Amino acid sequence: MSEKKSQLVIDNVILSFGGLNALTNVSIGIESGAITSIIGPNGAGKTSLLNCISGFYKATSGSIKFEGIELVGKSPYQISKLGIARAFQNIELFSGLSVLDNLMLARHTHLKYSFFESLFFYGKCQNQEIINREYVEGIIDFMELEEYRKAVVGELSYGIRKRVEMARALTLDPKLLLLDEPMAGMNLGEKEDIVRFILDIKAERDIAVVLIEHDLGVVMDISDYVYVLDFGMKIASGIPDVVAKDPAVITAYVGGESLI
Amino acid sequence: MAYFLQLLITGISIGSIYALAALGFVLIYKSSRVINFAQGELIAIGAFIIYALTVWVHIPIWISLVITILISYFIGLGIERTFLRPMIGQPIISVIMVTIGLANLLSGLVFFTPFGTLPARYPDFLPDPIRFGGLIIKWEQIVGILITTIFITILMWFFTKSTLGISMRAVADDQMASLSVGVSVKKVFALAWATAAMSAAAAGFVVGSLFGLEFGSLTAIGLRVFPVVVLGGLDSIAGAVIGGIIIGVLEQLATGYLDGIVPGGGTGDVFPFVVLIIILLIKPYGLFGTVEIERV
Amino acid sequence: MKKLYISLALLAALALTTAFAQKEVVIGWSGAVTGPTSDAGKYVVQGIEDYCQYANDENLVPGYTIKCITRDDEYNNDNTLRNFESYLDEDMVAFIGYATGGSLQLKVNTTEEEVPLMGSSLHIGLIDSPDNEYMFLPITSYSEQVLSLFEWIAENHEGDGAPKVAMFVHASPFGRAPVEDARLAAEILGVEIVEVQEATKGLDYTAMLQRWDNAGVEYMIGQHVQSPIATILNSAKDLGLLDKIQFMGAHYTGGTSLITLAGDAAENFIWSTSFYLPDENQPGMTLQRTIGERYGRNQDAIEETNYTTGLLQASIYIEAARLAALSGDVTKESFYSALLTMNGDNEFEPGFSVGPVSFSEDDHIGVDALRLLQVQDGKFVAITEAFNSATFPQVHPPR
Amino acid sequence: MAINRWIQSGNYRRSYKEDQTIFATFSEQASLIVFLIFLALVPHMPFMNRQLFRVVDLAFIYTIAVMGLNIVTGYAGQINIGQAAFMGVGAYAAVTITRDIATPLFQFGKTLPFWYIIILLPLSGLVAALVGAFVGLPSYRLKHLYLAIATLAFQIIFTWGVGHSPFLNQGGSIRIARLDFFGTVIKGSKTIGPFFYYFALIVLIIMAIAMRNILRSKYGRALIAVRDNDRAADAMGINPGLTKVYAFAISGFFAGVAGAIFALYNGSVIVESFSLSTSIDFLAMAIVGGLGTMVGSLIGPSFMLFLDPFVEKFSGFAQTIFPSTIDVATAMRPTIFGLIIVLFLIYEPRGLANWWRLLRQYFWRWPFKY
Repeated sequence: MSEKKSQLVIDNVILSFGGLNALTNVSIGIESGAITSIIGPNGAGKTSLLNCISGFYKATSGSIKFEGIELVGKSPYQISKLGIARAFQNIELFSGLSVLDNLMLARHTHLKYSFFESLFFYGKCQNQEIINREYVEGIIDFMELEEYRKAVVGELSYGIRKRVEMARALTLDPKLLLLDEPMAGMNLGEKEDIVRFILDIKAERDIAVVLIEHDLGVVMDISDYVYVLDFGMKIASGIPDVVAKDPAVITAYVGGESLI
Repeated sequence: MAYFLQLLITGISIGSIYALAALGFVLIYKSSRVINFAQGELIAIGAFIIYALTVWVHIPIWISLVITILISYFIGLGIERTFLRPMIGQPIISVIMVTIGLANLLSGLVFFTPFGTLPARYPDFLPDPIRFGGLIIKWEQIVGILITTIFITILMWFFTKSTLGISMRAVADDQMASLSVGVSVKKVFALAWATAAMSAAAAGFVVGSLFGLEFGSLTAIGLRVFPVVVLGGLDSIAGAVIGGIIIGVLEQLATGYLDGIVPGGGTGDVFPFVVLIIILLIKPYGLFGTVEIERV
Repeated sequence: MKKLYISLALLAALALTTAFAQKEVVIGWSGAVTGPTSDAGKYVVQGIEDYCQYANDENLVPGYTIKCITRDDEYNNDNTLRNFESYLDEDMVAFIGYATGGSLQLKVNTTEEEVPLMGSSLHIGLIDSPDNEYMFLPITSYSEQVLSLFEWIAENHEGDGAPKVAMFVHASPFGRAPVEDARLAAEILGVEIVEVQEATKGLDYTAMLQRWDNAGVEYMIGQHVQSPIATILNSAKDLGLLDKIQFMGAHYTGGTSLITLAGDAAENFIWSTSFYLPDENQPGMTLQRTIGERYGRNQDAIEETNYTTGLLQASIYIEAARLAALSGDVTKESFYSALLTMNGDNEFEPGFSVGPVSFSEDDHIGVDALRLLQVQDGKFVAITEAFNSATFPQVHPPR
Repeated sequence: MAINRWIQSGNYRRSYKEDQTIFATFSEQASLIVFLIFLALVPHMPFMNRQLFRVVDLAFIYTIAVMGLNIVTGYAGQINIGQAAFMGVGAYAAVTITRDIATPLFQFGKTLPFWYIIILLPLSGLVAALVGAFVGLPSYRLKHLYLAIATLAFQIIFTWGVGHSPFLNQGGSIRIARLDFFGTVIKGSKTIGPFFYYFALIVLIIMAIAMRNILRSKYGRALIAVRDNDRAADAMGINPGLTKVYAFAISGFFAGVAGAIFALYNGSVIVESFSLSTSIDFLAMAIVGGLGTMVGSLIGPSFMLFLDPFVEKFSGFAQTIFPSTIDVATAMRPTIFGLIIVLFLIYEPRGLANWWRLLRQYFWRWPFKY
């Protein structure tokens, strides 16, 4: 794949914690409108990489460019405003709020009214709230969360919360969606739902998806491109069929999960 | 020069009191992330029990000290069991506010005893101050520094050698992981409070023997602990000790040199808190505090 | 028939109660029975309650019952104001204040409500304009007390050069009250104020004392309460400074408690006050003992200077009530004018203090004279006759 | 079936706009109006005396400050141990602006005109808001509990600073003139009590509406987001540092307005009114009312202030049981207030507001039991 066309370019990123490298010279390109998967054994640095992209960690060196804009040194909220959304591995919802409020929060930057207008909650402020509420309702329909709309998130089941987490990332109206193990701990039926959502996201909304997932079956099925990390280093990349046969990848997984 | 040295000596001796008080504070924070606003009241209660045992029951003061430290152990356990244990699982800020309520409650209870208004002193139990070259060192100051040293040595030994101590460190590092290897987190919290009460009682003894037992001044130390722990780092035992001594010395130097310049003086009261703000702005996790890395 | 008897009996009862119902004079007090400074406040309130009881028992104001309402305010202004308002609901004729801060804040209210306030605070600013018509001080102000100490220094100073004085004051309006006047007086008297130190919440006074020693301070004047002064004296003793620095203080620094707290470190301490001491053979002190014993106070209270404060405050108001009763009904208007006529023949001599109590339009200070006392062999002994500070009117002309 | 907007049961909303309403039913709206009418009539009740006016007026003023505290502590999750100091900033701003700027500029005599007060309140609020934002600044770098310590430091530095500032009369009382309400000078407790009852109540209602609106807008949601999960908030495009800073600013504004009314009410300002213990009292009021609830900040202060005289009476009674050497009155207040804080946190962490919620739900479900 040509790196020039890439939406997100990760170039020679090193991330170290007190001398210990979590990521070493990782270079990755992510194409717009495609599903890119990052796989690797536990502790390979997948989540660290996502953290670097979304700004929770600051890469020690190297550069991460999104549509030509340097992300290293930016805070998560700034990166989120550029159009990168993130669904977390360990659900990071606002557990005291309803599903609706969780999603409305993701519209924060899209709600264009000033603090003083909010004091009166009339006119522009009210209209903005209604317009964005309609958008959120669209996402609720899309992610099939209608019945949970007013439920407090903390009281929902794990599978539903995972789905809310994804819905919230989607509500940000991103150009790039980072999904960190969206299917972890789910049963087969729930996994199928999520896979369907991911494919729909790509097809209907034209959003590029970066997927971290342990279920290699799913990864090989839906990914357009796969990167493999081990011990913080990129050991392989390519279309799923090529990666699956890569000897380096097989070695990395021996003793861990078997390939397919 | 003698003046400076004298300020230094007083500063170190006051600093060692702060260190003792901060020690318990840090232990509680380290194990449960709770900021304890009742540390000052614990100090006062310890100091009063020693007085009661010495003056009313006529037990020699050193034995009173030991007995009081033992009693404080149970006071700490009791407080944890009654007020903190029901709060496990609640948001941290609620737990912190429980300690604010606890501070109120304890000071109320103190007023049910004669100590609320009684400005008392321990009977003299140490010889006259040592004087040389214009310097005056009180025995109480030496005793204070000694007690702090002993306390810290025991704690250091406890944390590195004993199983319980190691499990406390484990809990401080990672509560979930410790639970999974069978460490009782509840026991560790209880122990943290017990130790905090014990070190507070020791601090109370030193304050009492140096400056008398006035409830207001004793509880005021509870507030001085904040600059100390912010300087040292909220979760560092070494930080509590070094921070305590630095704040003690700074406070004395401020009183010694700035009060003459600033109209009205009283800079010793506010200087530690100015230091606190500056540290928060330039080195938020203190000298020895752990910079928190967040996992998402 | 039965009904008639009952109604007659009822009528009689009604008539009896009206005939014997004494009219009430309500005096309100709000102060710190608890909280900061309560070690003084709790004796003040005992003094007030006891004197009221005494006045009723002895029928000092014929035809009237004195009702002294005392409530704790924990040294909190909001509580003081609340208590003040609640006493207004009970038709209070006069208010006894306590804290300096609260009394300063009440100045506006006294003018608006036309209720006199006299309290434990001796801040001269209380009776300065504006809003000073209803403000009174029972005895000489802090300023005058401190100035009298400056005068003593100027007179008794030995050695060359200007005497060097450090002031140690409470970090509040109470402590700061005499500072301005002291600075002016020091200039007139040729005394040098090296520094004015506000009390810290810190524990240790050695740094302060040594700084003073380095600066050549020879006198310390305290405007605070007893316990920190005692701590300073003890530290000074440890540092061997008792011979180098003469320690002195205004009204609230002295008294028996100081000697109890400081022990022999209190020796030579000089105290400026208008009060007699419990061990002096004065009519007021005999009365204090009688009242204290009659109402079951313990020895501590009977010998407390602040108990005297309470007795004096209550006695002044009750005397004013008596004067008002002589010329008609006791209302807040008649009470106030009676208070202002407490001079000349009407001068009041309760015997608690070194001079008679007198008030007039221009004079809102009750006892105008004061004495200096010094601790000698563990007892306060008068070292001057009763006098007035000569410098005070110069630096603080009546406004 | 026709929709009955008077009861909650079976009542469905048909547009998103309807869903934004504060009141679920007309009955709630109606009961609020009845309650407000009741509040408006209270000053004319025969039982109202000066002391009660004092308690109620102060409750209204404190409620404004506690609403602010609830925004920063209850909603944004930042412990603030310096709310009394912020209130002090507002009070001193009101007094000094009047003394040094307005009086020379507008040639005020012995009284202040009412229009000036209308300007003075938000102005004092703004000054306190600026100071609040400044104190909140460390939150750009700090997380968790360090900010609580910063507010404590601010409280202590404030008290010390005022005490050492001749400009502020070293904390001694500074007068502010009484106001002239269209020809009536508001002075003496007979008029001050009722006037400030209405005045503080109206300001309180305006502030409460503003707070309600903030809370249902994106700015309010952002506060809760930062409290619940500041990492996720960050990922949602919300700047957590800025959010905390403006939470402190809003909180400061509320405290500042409360402080200005407090100054006008007392006719003078003295530093002792804004001590650490007042700050802790505010926290207690917020906790007892219910942190993070609108109703809580309205109930808490009144509850605590009305409780106070009862504690006083009760300790008088308790003194007769205890030996006279023990000062029961001193002991009672902190003990009871401490106990209330602790018990509420342990057994009813959602505060009195939760009782209110349960009551409300009962009516919601009416006529059904559940």
